[in-house]
Amino acid sequence: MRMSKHSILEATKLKKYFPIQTGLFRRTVGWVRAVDGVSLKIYQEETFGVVGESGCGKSTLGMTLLRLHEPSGGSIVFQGKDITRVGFSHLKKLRREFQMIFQDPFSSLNPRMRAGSIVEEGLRVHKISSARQRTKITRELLERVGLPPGSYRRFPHEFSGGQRQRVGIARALATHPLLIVADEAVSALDVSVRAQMLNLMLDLKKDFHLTYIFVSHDLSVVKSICNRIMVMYLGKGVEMTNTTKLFTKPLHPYTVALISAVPVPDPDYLMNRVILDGDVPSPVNPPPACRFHTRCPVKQDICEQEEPLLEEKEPGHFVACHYPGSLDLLEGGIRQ
Amino acid sequence: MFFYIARRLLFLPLTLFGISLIIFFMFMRLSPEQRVALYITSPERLRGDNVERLIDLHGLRDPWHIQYGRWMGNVVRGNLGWSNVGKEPVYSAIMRRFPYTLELALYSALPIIWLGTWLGTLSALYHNRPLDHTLRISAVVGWSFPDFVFGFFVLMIFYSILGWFPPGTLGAEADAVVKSSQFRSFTGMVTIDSLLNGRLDVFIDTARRLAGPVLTLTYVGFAYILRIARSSMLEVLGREYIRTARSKGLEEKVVINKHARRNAMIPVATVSGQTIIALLGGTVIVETIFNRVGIGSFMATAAQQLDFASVIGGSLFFGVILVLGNLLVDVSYALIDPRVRLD
Amino acid sequence: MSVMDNYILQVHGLQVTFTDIERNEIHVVDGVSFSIKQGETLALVGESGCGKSVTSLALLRLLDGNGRIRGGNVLWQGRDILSLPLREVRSLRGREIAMVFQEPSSALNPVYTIGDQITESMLRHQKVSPAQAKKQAEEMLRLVGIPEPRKRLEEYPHALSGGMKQRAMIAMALSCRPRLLIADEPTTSLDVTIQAQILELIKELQKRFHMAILLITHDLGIVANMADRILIMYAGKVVEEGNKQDIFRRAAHPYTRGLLNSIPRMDQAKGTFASIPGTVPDPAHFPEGCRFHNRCGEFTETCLSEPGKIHLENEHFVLCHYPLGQKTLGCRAK
Amino acid sequence: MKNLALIVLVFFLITVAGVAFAEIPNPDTYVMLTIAEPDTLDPHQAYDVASGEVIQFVYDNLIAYDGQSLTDFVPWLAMEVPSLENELIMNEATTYIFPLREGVKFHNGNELTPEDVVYSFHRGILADPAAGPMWMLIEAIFGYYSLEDFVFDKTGISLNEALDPESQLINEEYRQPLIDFYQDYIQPAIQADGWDIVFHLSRPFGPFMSILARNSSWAVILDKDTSVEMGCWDGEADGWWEHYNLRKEDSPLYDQAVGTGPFRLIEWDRVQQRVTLERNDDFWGEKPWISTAILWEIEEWGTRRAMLEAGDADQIHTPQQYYEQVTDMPGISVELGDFVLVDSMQFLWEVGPGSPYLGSGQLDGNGIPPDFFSDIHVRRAFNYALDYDTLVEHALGNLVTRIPSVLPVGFLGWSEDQPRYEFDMEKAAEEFQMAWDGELWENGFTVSLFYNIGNERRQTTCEMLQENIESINPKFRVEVIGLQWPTFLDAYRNEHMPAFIIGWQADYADPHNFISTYLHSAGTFSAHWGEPFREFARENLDHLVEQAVMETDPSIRESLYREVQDIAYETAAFGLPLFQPRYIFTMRDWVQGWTFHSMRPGEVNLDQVWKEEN
Amino acid sequence: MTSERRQLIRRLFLSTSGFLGFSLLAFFCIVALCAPWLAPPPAGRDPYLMPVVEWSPNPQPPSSEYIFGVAGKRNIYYGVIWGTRSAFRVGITVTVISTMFGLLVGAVGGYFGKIVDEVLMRITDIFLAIPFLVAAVVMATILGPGLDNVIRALIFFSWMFPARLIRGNILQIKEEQYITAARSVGVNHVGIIVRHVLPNSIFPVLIQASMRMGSLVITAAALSFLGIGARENYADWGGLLNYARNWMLGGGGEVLRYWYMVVFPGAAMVLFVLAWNLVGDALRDVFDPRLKV
Repeated sequence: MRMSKHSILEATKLKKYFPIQTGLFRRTVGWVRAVDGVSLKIYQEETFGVVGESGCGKSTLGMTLLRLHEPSGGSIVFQGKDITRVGFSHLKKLRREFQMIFQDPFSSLNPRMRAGSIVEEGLRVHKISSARQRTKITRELLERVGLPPGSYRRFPHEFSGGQRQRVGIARALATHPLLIVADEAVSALDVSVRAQMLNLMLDLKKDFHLTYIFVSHDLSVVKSICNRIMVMYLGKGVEMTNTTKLFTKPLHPYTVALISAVPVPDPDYLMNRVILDGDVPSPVNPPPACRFHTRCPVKQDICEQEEPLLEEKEPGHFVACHYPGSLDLLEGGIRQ
Repeated sequence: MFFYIARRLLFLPLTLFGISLIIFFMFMRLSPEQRVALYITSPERLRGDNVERLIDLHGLRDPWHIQYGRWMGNVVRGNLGWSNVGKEPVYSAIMRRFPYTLELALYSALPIIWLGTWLGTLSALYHNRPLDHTLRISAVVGWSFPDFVFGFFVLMIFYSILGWFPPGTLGAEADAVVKSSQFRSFTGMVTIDSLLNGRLDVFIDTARRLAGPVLTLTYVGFAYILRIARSSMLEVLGREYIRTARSKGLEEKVVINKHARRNAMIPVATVSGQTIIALLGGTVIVETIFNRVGIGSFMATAAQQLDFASVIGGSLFFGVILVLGNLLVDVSYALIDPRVRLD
Repeated sequence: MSVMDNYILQVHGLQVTFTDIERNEIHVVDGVSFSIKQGETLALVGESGCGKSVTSLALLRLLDGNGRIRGGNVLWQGRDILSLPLREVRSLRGREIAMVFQEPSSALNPVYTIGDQITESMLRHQKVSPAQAKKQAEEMLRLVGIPEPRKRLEEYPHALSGGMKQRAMIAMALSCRPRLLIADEPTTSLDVTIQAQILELIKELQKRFHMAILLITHDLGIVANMADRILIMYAGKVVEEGNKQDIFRRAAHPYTRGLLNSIPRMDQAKGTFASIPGTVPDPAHFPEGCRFHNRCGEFTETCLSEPGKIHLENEHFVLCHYPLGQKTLGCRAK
Repeated sequence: MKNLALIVLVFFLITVAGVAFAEIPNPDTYVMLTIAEPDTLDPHQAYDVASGEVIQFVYDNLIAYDGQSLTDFVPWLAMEVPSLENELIMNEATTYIFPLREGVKFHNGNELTPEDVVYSFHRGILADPAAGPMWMLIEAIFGYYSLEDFVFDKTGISLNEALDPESQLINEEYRQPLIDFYQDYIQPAIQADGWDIVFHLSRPFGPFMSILARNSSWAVILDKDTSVEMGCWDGEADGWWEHYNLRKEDSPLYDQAVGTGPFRLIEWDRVQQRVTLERNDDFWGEKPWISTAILWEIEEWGTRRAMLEAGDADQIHTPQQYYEQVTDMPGISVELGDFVLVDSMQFLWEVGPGSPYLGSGQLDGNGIPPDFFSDIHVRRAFNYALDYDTLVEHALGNLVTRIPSVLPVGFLGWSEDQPRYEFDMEKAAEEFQMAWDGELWENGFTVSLFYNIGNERRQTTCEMLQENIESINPKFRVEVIGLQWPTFLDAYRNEHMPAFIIGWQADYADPHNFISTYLHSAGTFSAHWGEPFREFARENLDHLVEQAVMETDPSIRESLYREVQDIAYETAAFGLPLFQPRYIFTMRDWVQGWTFHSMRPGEVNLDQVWKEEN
Repeated sequence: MTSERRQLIRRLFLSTSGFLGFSLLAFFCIVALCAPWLAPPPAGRDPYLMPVVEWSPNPQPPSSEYIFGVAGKRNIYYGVIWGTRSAFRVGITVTVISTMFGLLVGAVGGYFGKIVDEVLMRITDIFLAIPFLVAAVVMATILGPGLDNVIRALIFFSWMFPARLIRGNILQIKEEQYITAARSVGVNHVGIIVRHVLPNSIFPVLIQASMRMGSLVITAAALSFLGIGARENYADWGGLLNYARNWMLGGGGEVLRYWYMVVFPGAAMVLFVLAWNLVGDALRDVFDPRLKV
């Protein structure tokens, strides 16, 4: 895999807290720490995966990176420029450069707009080309993402789920962005269609020289298309490395549990499942120190007292754990 | 919950202040001559500089902020002013009329809610069948009837022809009983007080007079509840937990009455609460037609005669009722539906 | 038909139609047949709109409003559920056949406590006092791994997490010790780690109660993990039926193959995916003839006619004019 | 749910079951349904029919009208009616003496004394509430229109400015002059001489006796002790101003009444809008038949009517336009009578500045100039254009009596053969042609005629004028506009309406009350008709009006009033004289002893009626 | 037009209530449009002011000349015909303007949230806290009689209802992903409200508007009934009913003697209101997503 080492997006200690307001004067009494100090670097033309369970903050992270949420702390640098606090007009220009593909093909398309207008909207807003030209570009784009001719004038409800997602992809591509955040882009699709979509995204990546941030809960999907992956747990990145390493030699016990929990469609595959106890704690009051300690099968005393930092334990392999590698993926047992 | 209530109550003065400002500025559009017309009721009073003297006496020519300040000052001292329409202080004028309106609203709410819910549920259970269509159309027809037209039909049939439901609040004799010293007032609502006092004759008299307005309000009003009950029931019937209940092998009666109805009644309960509140402010026409004492007809008369003190006092009173009533509805909503948390 | 006695449930030629707003009849389930043995897990696999959920609901005549069963029979221990009086069907529901649904948060009635909802079916089907029922319910909750069961009994569904709700649903379904559990996508709305917990739980309980499970899912990973036998549904029809090995190793229907190939797999390297072209058909417009013909790589003119059911081996059936060869698919067992 | 159904059913049965009434329900109670409840029960504040209706039966006056007469009086609380003959009127009719009846008791048992009478009049005059009735006595006795004018004229102090909102003196300097004012002018004017009450008028005043007669609430007798106890003026010179011009709600007599009259006040229920009176069994005169009287405001005509029909009411107020509805009601008797109310259309010789009702404000067909009606031909043309016969007979069902001028039928100066304009479209056209030097005929005009909303009689009149005038010349446009009373009042006060119909109800039975109101340059109405009219009046009318009121000889007074009316006719000075409406008195036919008096406030003589089946 | 839309419209017209409602509405439209031919006004007069046809104040039963009878010196038929226009005018003007204003307030509040929303909603609450009819009575009295003033008063006190509704809808729609999507391509606030939010929240508002249309006509009539509505003799059903008000219980032994005074204008009004309510009902059935099968 050829990979240029230019970073396109860099986030440092990025935070996004949502206030919890209550009481007489709607004072903020607490925060939902959806993203709590995440640092990452994304290189040009790579596919970066963010995985985690629901509520871990992965979608918020994606949105915050694109300034669809205002970050509560930290900084975002896009192509060398700090965009953490840029104003609306500047941001509007930037919006051409990074785009998003959404999860739900039903709610992500305005039901009262024709597919053509939806895709064209970005062009229109950024006043790219003439009206006639825009229509032409849009028609081509719709064709490129594999939609039948005549789609331009159709409404979203006239498409199947997969086709809608193609419209969503066309919309994201319209302004020729550099970076696309795909938030659970294929989760809602049927298995047979999901594969088509992943293929399409890979094709487009090549054609348009795209960089993807691929947010998903589905490890198998992430594994199959990402170069590097970050695993998130309760608003924090707990492990980040390239795909092969992550799946062959995960260091964080959570990653191990996560990988082992995914059912493999092979009747002979021997499962060594690490079944975690309990539920994901609430991000309002995350457990102190290591946030995973309440469910960790290899927890030690220090885990309750000190927060492990995301450190480069091996070259290119970051992990936030006091005892990295103590849980083995293949045997599911504790490695002494 | 506590904070929710406290917060809402905190906004009450603000709301009242806003109401007073709106009404005040509406009245300020009027010339002093127009506003003094309340006291100049006949041409004979136009003599000499009477109009000017009255304007002076009531300070109607002062700058608006002085007039507002004066009014506010009185309110702060607990004095809502003099109601020329009620012929007594605004506060007592309202307080003495309110029980009658409350009584009417409550008795009307009863059949409105009961009929509306029952027929609405029926309609939902017979979705798209003739019964459903019949019920809905007849409800919409009722909903489309102006209350004054229907009220007159009721008077025509039930008083003029049948002699059953006389107009008014209380007959002279019953009134004398109520005013006598032996009659103890507990609630101010004659139907209840008369029973508590064991005076069935008074109860019958007042109940007969209530029947007409109640009938009118019921026919004109039950459609709304019916519609809510119907669509809410339909929605609930399509919910998964209904399927769960069926999959447990429960009898259809249990499924409908226990699992569906309780959930379907949540929006109905809210709307019912709002209906009672709306009825309190919506009895104007019916009270006028049936010549009933009440705050609605009082307010309408006051408004027509441009009695500033009564209008603003009454509006503030309604403001309080509305805010507290809605608060009550919200709180009870939270009690019915365990999912709702007020904060 | 093989040994009758072993099968607790037999479905023959089930036909279900729905009426749409325009009053057109839509055949969502078209001649589905299968049977379930005592204690086994039968997986009903398919993509959205293929009719798998409708099939499961039709078994207990739970279709609502505009769904109609137009044909076939469902034999529960020899008696046809479809022709029984509804009263008797009701006494089957929950007692002999129980169900678990996909979305625990909407399948539980929000205004009644967990305890209330669990005891309800016990009180309906068993001669127990409310106090006994409550005790049993507590026991059930403990069994499904809910901590502090006594406290949970008094709680409303919204106070529980998704995983806990699904556990409660399972406790509810199993409270009368049914002989068949119909689990309709029981873990789809849950996170992977929770999904793993629930699947383990179901397996464990199945052993414990020795019940049969009809597992409805679209996730072949779960199927590989749980099922004994597998039914693949496509567009209202069962296109392939067989045991786990038959399906995963020797899939004969092009659709089954396509499906298997298009899953991104944890145990495979990345790259492009073999996908099935086209889209999942809408129930209102199922294609004529072989319903897969417009997406099938092996399409010929013959496919425009209805294919017949072909018996390949043992219990391996396929509905295809040109079943794929019995070459074993890639096996990389570890 | 089932219980609820049961409750509803029981409720229904009970209500339905309670139906039955006797032949004459409550034979001792008289229920009169009115359209207004009293404004106040303080006799010195009350100036409306509903209040007067109660006050006349609770309190007593010194004298009363003799039967139906408007000019003859009989003794009431006074033992004798003063006259020149019995020398109780003296000093060129400036001194009136009323010997007081003895042994009369107030409702609370107090004895009536001369002091009470003097106190009553003093209190009223000193109170002179804004827009109250006391101007009548002040004018009659002192020749001023208000106490304020009186005080200012004598002391140079303006009461309004000398008093703060709490009616306290702003400056102590004013105290002594005001005390002196009372002692110098008010006290001597009305005095008790033993059991004689003596009034000293500043000049002869023809209507004086009518102002005092029964039915005039402002001249009733209060009980001093009780009043002082309640918190009224204490009768002392010092501090009288604290009771001057009170708001009506601040008067202690607002809702209480202790008099000597045939009925005592039981209750004024302001919620039910109902006054309940009870027979005064200690009444000094002829005691009423009925024991209880209920005066009940029911605004809705249909309800009133239905209650009468059902026998729940004995008498109801009937608006003219519903006459047809009561004429053939079984068990109902209907009487007609003329109250002294006069409707007329008034023209403003000059409309005040800023009027929004002039259209273009020019004689261009789209409006009128402000002084449109200052042209005598316009006024005459309007007079000719009204088809009185059709109006009276057809549109108003003979429920009005046409009057030639401003005086009600039977008043001194009223005459059947007073010249009047007759309906004549040709003459109307002629006059229009002459008006404004022909310019009017050439260009046309658009004029608005106004009435107060709710008065169908006046509305119909306007509409008839509209029909007729528009038919004279297609360029003539007439709009008929009804205004709500507050707006009407505003427009009236600001002299915005070029022509409008309004009525005047007699305060007392004397022509002065009408002539001065309509035809004096300072009259209540006429002062608002613009400077051109006032000028005209000052030159031609004022001296006649002033002379007439001071004249004691009725025949001279009559000729003076005839002269005034003639001038008004010639010049069509004040607009269109219209009519005196007739009242419809609707009662059950079991009502006996009902009689009519045109000056009586209210519609029933409660002290004389009884109920008995014919 | 797509087939789905065509189906939608077919369902709208073919449902019992939709069919009834739309036919009634069409009938009223025709009457309103053809008023000058159905009931020719006297030349040169304002056609909305019912001309006097009879000087007697007594009502007259239907005759060949006045087929609905005479009330208040006016031809009831004339009033009913021209009153159709008044009803449309009141209903449509008030509904359109108050809905527009309500949309603005609701949209701004709902979309921007926080303090803007708080302030706007508090103001809305204040207006809602004054009972509608009382508020309308006060305002109409202050402005004086006249249909225009009635319209003003009704607008002034009815914009809150659509505002509330639209705000609720927007709060819901704001959570939809296509809003985020629009933001992500750089659409500004106005664009989002106008192109994305409003088109998707407009249907409930339309349904409400059609329902409100009926109740507004009733309220306007109630104002006329209280004597503060349209000017006297203005062709307006409420005014005609107001004539009837004092005759309904009249008629000696025959209670129904003056039936024509109520029946014709009353029927016109009930049917008109019914038409809008039925249309609203049908719209709701078709568009209410909760009731989709």
